[in-house]
Amino acid sequence: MDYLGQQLINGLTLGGVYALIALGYTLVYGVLQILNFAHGDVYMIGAFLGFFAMTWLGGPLAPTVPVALMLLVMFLIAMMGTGLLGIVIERFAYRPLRNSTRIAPLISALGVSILLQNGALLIFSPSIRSYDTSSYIPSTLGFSVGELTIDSVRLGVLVLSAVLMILLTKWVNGTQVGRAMRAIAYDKDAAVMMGIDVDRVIRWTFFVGAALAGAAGVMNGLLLRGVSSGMGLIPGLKGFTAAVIGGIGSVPGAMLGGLLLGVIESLAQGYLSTNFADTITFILLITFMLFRPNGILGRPMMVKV
Amino acid sequence: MSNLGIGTDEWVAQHEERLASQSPLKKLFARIPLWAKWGSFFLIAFLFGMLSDNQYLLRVGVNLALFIMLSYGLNIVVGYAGILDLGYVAFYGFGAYGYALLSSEQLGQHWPTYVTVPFITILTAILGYLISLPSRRLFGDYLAIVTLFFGQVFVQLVLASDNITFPWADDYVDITAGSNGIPGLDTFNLFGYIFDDIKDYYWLLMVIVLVLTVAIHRVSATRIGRAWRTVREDALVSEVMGVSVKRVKTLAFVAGATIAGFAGTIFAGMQTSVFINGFDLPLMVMIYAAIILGGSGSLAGALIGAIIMTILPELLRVPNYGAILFFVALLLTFFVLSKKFSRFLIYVVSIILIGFAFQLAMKAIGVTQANAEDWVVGFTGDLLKNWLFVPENRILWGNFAFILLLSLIAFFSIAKPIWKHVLLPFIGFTAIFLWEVRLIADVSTTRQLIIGAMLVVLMILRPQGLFGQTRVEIL
Amino acid sequence: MSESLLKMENVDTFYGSIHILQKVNLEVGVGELVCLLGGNACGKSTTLKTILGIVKPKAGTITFAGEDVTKVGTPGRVKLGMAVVPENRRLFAPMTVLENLKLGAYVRGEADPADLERVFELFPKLRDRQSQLAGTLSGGEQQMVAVGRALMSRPKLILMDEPSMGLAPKFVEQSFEMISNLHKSGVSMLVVEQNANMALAIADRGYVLQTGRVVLTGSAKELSGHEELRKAYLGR
Amino acid sequence: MLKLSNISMEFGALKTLNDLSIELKEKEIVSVIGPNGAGKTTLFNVITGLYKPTSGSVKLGSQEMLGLSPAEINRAGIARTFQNVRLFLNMSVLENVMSATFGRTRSGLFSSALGLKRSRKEEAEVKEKAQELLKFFGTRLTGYRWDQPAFSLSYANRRRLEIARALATDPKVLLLDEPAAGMNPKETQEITEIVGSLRAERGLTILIIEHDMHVVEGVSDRVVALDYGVKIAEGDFDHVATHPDVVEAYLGKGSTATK
Amino acid sequence: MKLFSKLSAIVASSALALTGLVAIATPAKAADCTGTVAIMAPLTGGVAFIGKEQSGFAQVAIADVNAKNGSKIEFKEYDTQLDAAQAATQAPNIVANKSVIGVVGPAGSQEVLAVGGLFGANDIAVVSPSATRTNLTAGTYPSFFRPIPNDGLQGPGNARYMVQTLKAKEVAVIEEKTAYGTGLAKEFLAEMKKLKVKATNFAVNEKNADYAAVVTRISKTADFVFVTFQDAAKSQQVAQELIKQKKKAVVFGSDGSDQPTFKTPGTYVSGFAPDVSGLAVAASAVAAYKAKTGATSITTFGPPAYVAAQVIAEAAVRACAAGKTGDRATVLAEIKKTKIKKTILGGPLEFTATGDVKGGRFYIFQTQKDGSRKSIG
Repeated sequence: MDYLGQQLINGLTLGGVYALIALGYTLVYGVLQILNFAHGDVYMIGAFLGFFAMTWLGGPLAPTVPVALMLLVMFLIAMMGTGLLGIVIERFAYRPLRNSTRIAPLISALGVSILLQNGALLIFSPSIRSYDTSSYIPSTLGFSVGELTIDSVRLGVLVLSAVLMILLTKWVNGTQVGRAMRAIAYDKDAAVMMGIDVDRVIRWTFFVGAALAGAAGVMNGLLLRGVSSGMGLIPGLKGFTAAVIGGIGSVPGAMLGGLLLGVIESLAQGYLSTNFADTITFILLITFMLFRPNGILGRPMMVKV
Repeated sequence: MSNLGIGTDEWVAQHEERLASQSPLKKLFARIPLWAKWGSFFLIAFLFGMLSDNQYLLRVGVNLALFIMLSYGLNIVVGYAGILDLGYVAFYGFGAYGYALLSSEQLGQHWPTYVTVPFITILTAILGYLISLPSRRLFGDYLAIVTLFFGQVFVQLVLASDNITFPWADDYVDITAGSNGIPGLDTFNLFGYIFDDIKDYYWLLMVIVLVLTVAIHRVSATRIGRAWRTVREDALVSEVMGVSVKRVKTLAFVAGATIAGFAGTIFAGMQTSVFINGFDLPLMVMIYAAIILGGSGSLAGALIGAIIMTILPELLRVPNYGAILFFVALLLTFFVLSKKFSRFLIYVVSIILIGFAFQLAMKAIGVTQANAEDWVVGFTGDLLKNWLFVPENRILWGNFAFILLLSLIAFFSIAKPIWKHVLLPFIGFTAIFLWEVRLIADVSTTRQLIIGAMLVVLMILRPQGLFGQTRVEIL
Repeated sequence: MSESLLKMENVDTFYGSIHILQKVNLEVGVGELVCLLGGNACGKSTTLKTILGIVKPKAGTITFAGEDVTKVGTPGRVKLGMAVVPENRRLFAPMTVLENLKLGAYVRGEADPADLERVFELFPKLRDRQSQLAGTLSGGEQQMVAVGRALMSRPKLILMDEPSMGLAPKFVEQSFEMISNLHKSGVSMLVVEQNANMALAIADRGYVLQTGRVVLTGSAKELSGHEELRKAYLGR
Repeated sequence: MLKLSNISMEFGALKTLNDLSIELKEKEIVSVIGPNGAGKTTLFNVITGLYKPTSGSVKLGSQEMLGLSPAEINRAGIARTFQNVRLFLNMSVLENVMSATFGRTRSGLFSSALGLKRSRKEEAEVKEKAQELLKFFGTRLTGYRWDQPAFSLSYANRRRLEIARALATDPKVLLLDEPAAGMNPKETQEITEIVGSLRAERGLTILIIEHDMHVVEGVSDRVVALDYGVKIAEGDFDHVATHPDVVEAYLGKGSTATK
Repeated sequence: MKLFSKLSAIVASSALALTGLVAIATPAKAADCTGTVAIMAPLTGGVAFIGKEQSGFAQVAIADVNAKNGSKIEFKEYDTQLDAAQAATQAPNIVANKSVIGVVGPAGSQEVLAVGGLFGANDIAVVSPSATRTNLTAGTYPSFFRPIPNDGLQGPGNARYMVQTLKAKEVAVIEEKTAYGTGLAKEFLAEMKKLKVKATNFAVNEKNADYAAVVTRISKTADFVFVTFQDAAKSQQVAQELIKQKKKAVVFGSDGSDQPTFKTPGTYVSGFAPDVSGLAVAASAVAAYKAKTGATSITTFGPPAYVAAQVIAEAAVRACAAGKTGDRATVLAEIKKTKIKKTILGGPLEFTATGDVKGGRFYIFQTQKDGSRKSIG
């Protein structure tokens, strides 16, 4: 039972990170029906920004400001930075393609991904950076329930991703911009006719999606440490996977998808062979997709004739 | 009042106008017969094979031919039938690993080539069929993700299958050698003719590509090809119009898989080793880029896309080619943006002046200059070394230039027209500075940056791809 | 004609290199109901898009409510008082009736409860259905939501794109009745229609568009009597 | 020819078709009218196999259609057009029509790839057939138009092309879903004539959904009126058009104005 | 007219570019001792950090040799992205480049397998700074050398140290599924079997990011976790996660973990230099590398590349002295005779007949409380 509990916690925290990335995919997809494959690299940039904020606020071994404030600033800088990056990417790589086929932005996104990755390689140098927080967030900080240990960083990540997700849901459902976003998602031309400034709403969408990826990047750093220019590919893919199994375009779906994916991965590694864990995860996901072809919360595609 | 033309067909009335609006180059190109365009490609390929003994170029040629096969195959699946298959490259890997397992010491098998290749190709076709079965239930992005999973399952399975432990056995079983890959494969041996030279593969592949080109061209223009395209356009209507959509989709999927598997066997024979990381997402991405750049759904596009994605990265390994590309692109951009020749000249002169001003300013504030030997790479560096002031701490300056350039471009995009004229020369100078100081010295990263930028720019300029038709899509 | 509300002067619009609208002049006065007639692909919807600012003209000026709006974007024009009831209504089907109405007031920020009240007074049926998804309404009710949505921004001018298209005769009738009532209540309107008979029956004036040119204009009465138009558009 | 008996169709709690029976005799033209949402298009979807009805049967001649795939139903001899015109927009006009011969042709992947004589001959026949069908619509869809992508056609021409495409499947029964929608009175009249000649020249049995009463009056042997999935009237045009339930639910009080 | 002026401008600018191209085609003035060292490394892609660092260090080495001997040896980068197929494509390109006298790289063992034969046939020396698979020096590739010990030395060596000196009773292994990680783990496990100590292997994907699930699996009684990552941040993560989950096992990293980011007190790491941090001989090279590339830290992949390039460049200088400038066979023969008293890795370097380091050995360090490393064996 403890073992299962521990693995579930492992899975849920990892899933929280996936979910935040998935939300960016889902938001953008929901509005523009394009797969923003550069999203994983935005996440990478977020991780770097968080890292630099951390080193700036005091060497890794001697924080010069309170830890809580430092964490806050790290998240703020990373989220603002990636949010702006999201806006720039949208402006240059996607807006000119808004009325073309669906597959063109895919390639444009690919180009952006290559640019970001190698740009980061150039500017940040190839060194792998490490979030070295062990001296002021002790590894032993946290609490235990019987044999079960929940450390502080994992708990923080879990809580923060939950908070961000709740805020996002509120934003999408309760505000004018959120409503406009859904309207654009359903019928962009009609939304234009309502006087909705589509450019502005899409900018917001990209800002929020990218900022969430930035937050995920910092979380990843705090949780798993290593930061390098090539780190975006796999989490990007996982985020995409989470978004699709949740039902792409659905905000709560992305959250569920992310958590589900994290838990499946953890359990596959924890109970079955680590060697075959990825194979098993993917086969489980395929089976799942075959039985629920539209994801957990995706609306079934209406046959409109 | 009588010739109001009320009730006449509008498009008929505009037909002439539309014809006239075509560019003369386009018209000229349209007049060259199809066979001549294709013929010239194969003629060049033939002459190259006859004349060249450069192992490297031949190897690039072989890579290109394999890539063409892959993009042809993917073009059937994605371009014609509109199935977004993100696991396509697994079939290539399956073919290669299939050949490897039957032609190496890994399992101690050494089957004759004329058995292995057809056997593995047919096996890939069957695999393609099996995978298409569950995929029939799915559409669009959901199908994409499931195929992506299939591709990943292949990769993970190969990686993991070097260490299979059974409950009843003490030792583990090694089938695929995992991340170690399988070296020392038999090269092709067709009835005693041993393919011991890269040229053998070159000729073999040339024939295959030629045959495939003709075959795919024929199929795409006739019944099956049409059916594929109707499925792409609107599967539901296609079904209602009597097309057995599931069968036709499966056929496309299997045809693509078969070509990829076949290409895989040839690749393995040529390379005489297989490693799993060559069959993962990066290659997948490159094939997609090729067919979409070329124009999804166009055979010529698949070919041209493959050429771009194979040749360009090789060319860009040489700093000077990169420099030519960079400066020509820069000049062209300025030319297009300036619209008038006189304004273009003003820009160029301004950039030159900014260079000198920068030099003076830097010297005035006492920044030490870097030794020319440290940074001059290629002929442009030689040309510019007296004009361009390069400070000593190049890396740092380069990074700042990089960020400055990005910000300038961002400002440019939202600036008022007058400010644009002011900004442009500064953008130009910063770009040149960045190029000389940082980019040209780091060819490999620059190469990737150029490819990335090219993908974005090409898509923006021609979203339908070079040879693609303008398309409309109804969601 | 009364004071001018909307005025297009010598407007030229292109799609790529194809010249769609050629020197179009069109005017809608305050309180007027003007209809725009024409066959398929004659530029009717392009005219509408040009008025709304979705398509930018290459030459010519558009004046609305006394301001030159040629360079103003769609949101700006809607803010100035244009609203549209699009072809096929184009409701946001997966959103509720209330949300649809609120979106109509997008340019005004959050919707004014008084505006909502006015729409519900006009279409009492919608009040009971406000939390129903718009996609599940019947054809006639959808038309009400579409018109109500347009009213939410307190428009000076309502643009109607093919209000009769694809509707059962009964709904067509209701639709035109609704237009006529709105007009009587003082709203200016521009109605784009294929169904020339019905449109001319309720309009004050009309324009006939052909291959992107205004070929005929006049009062509704004059147009109904025009011989060639009769033959081409009005059937028997 | 086509016999629908006791068809019911439910989407969850919603009954879109309720115990509906319609029979078409050979070469008969029957119109289906009814307010938006009455279940007319659902009826077409049931006949062409896109929806599986909750109960009932659809028979073409003596053959049961229910349970067959849409493609099989099409090959049995039922073709249709769509309310919101669904062409293969990025294919040429000619290809749109040629593609619909799929069910009536044989050549496979290999014979096409090898360019066998059999396949080339078939291709030539298909092409000729398509051109001939397009000529049916006069000059509107001929000449240079053949090679134009379908998206470049005007709305009315798209409707015509859709009919040509349906004809290329060699149907016995043709289902037309609002063929005159979005057309002006003159074009509407043209369509009315075309529908008539389809029966006269090609011997088709036609089921048609239409809101335009001119068309309905002009072509129909019989009219069926639906409301909420229930047949509320059936008979010749005058009978149905004056039926009080139809006037109430569909035509409205001033129905003469529409006419 | 407008079109014409545009075209003419384009033609003019391309002509300008072409003249430049022709200008560089004329060879540079011949100096006394020339030659090109090719660097094959993953300069872009997922593990670009490896290639960038190797290339940077190799360039520093060549500059150092040139400065010392007045030679004009150049270098040229070939990006392989750690992909055997790309390496195989570039290999004939390198062979065709007559000025190439030797290759630093390729980085991965699988790449050596793909290109070793061709280079051997053309007498081009291949000195890989990071291909450690044991069978590469089985005699198949006559021109292959490596300045670092192979897996056959490190894996079993670490195993023996763990069991004999540290008295391990039970060990867990995290095998990263890369050519490097798998090879090393196999050697280690085989030795453990010989030593009859219980060793549980967890093979994990290279792309795996979170090791919490694996750590949870590690038995509470295990004494050590042997990890074969190429990125020390992962080893650090495992070490921290072990503490968080209150497991007693201690991480023992292979040389891939020998980077400053792996610094949990009490952990062990093996490396091929006696003491990496503060190695006097390496200081200037490291400083030069950092200045050149702007990198902030170094890994274990860089310094061996310095040595590899140094070996080739110095051999080339000796070949020049013998009057055989740029002769591949002579350079190859000279490399075999390499004898460096103290490389920047801290030890002497000579090659065995098959190209391995003569008397190569590994050193083992333990991380202290203050994060510094103490050499213990």
